[in-house]
Amino acid sequence: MVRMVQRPIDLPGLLRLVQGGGIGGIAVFVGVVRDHNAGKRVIAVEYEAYPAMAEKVLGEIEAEAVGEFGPLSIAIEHRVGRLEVGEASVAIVAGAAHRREALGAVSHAIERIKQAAPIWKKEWYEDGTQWLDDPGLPGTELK
Amino acid sequence: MVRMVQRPIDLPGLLRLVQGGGIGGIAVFVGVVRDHNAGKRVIAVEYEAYPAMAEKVLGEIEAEAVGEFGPLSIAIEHRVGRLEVGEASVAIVAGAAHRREALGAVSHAIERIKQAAPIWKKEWYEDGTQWLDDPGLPGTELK
Amino acid sequence: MKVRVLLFARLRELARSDALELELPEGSTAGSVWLRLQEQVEALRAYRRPPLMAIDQAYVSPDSVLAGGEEVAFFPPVSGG
Amino acid sequence: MKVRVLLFARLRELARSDALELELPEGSTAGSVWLRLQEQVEALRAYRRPPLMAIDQAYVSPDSVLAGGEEVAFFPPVSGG
Repeated sequence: MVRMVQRPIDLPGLLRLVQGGGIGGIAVFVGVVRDHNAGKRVIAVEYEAYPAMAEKVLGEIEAEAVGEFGPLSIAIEHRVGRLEVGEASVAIVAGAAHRREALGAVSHAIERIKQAAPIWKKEWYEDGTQWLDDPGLPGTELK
Repeated sequence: MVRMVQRPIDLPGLLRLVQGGGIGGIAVFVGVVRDHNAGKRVIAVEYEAYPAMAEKVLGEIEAEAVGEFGPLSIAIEHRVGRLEVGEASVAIVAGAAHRREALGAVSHAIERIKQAAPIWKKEWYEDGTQWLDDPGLPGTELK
Repeated sequence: MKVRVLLFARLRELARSDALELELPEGSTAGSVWLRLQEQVEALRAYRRPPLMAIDQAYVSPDSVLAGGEEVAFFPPVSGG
Repeated sequence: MKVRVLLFARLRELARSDALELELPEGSTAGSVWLRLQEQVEALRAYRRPPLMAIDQAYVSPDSVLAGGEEVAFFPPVSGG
């Protein structure tokens, strides 16, 4: 199950989705907005997505995780819009019979999300904003 | 923070403990009572602990995780007593600036808990009970 | 033939537009759509490296040929998670 | 000298007791306490391999020497998590 959402991440709801009698371990990763990045104080971030493609890519990432780590129940939710420091941007929850599969699936999924999901982050500072897409680009200076 | 408890695992409370402005990722592992083990249908489990030593060992495991994965905020809760299928026996929550440290700390901690924490599990089946300490022991047959 | 073009993040901001329709010659590729866009939308010329490209929500390389009717998206390196 | 002995899990059940006081000769080791226990509590003889041992909540090997007053625990391989 994958969901792009415009409201706070629903971790209890995700945890309910991966439960079941055969589950012996549940692993979770939650990405959180940090108050600093690359030496600058961050006051908020804004996530933009290509929603239809993001859901497709997240679904592929779930399928990859099952292919690599075996039978498991996995759910991913990514938030878009403006988030304050301390708010969750993404949550991945995986339930499996054994701990290694659950933890492996979650680690794999967050790496792949960062590589491939069509989602972009803009950081808000006290003195401007900046996309984090590519620091080498012209026009990357603070606006 | 480590806690041996006789009530349901308080995951929201653990998550609150590892929050803070410098946290960019939170990883979680929750161990759950599975409905089967080694081909037998499990109806419940009972965890017994040596509480004073268990809290000491869990504290050492937290310190090890910080030593190995760097600055992080970590909390562990392990439940004792009788648990039904689907209930959580243990939760480890780690918050760090970056995802790899948080996930690494949680993976490390659950492996070490299984190796070293003085806690024992007895499974309840439809036809008896069994300690999971050592299948080769005399007296391991169902009682 | 026609395609629908979507722009995201920095490219959307540069172009001041998130979607447009383009009329293209037969045999156009995803890469040629990008060049056409840069001709039509001057602000996009500031973005000098090849963007990521997707046809109908799947990543493609610039030489992927279009049949017409697709949704073609251009965007910077991703930074979600 | 005296020590307080704690038993857990299968050992507690075999002995039908979770704690007892033992009077020991000076120079006793954790391992010798286990042998003494098996003499006193016949049911523990069924447990034929060396148990895990802790003195004052820290793992020790059987040759660890006691000074008196410690809490000495014996238990099977752990299975928590």
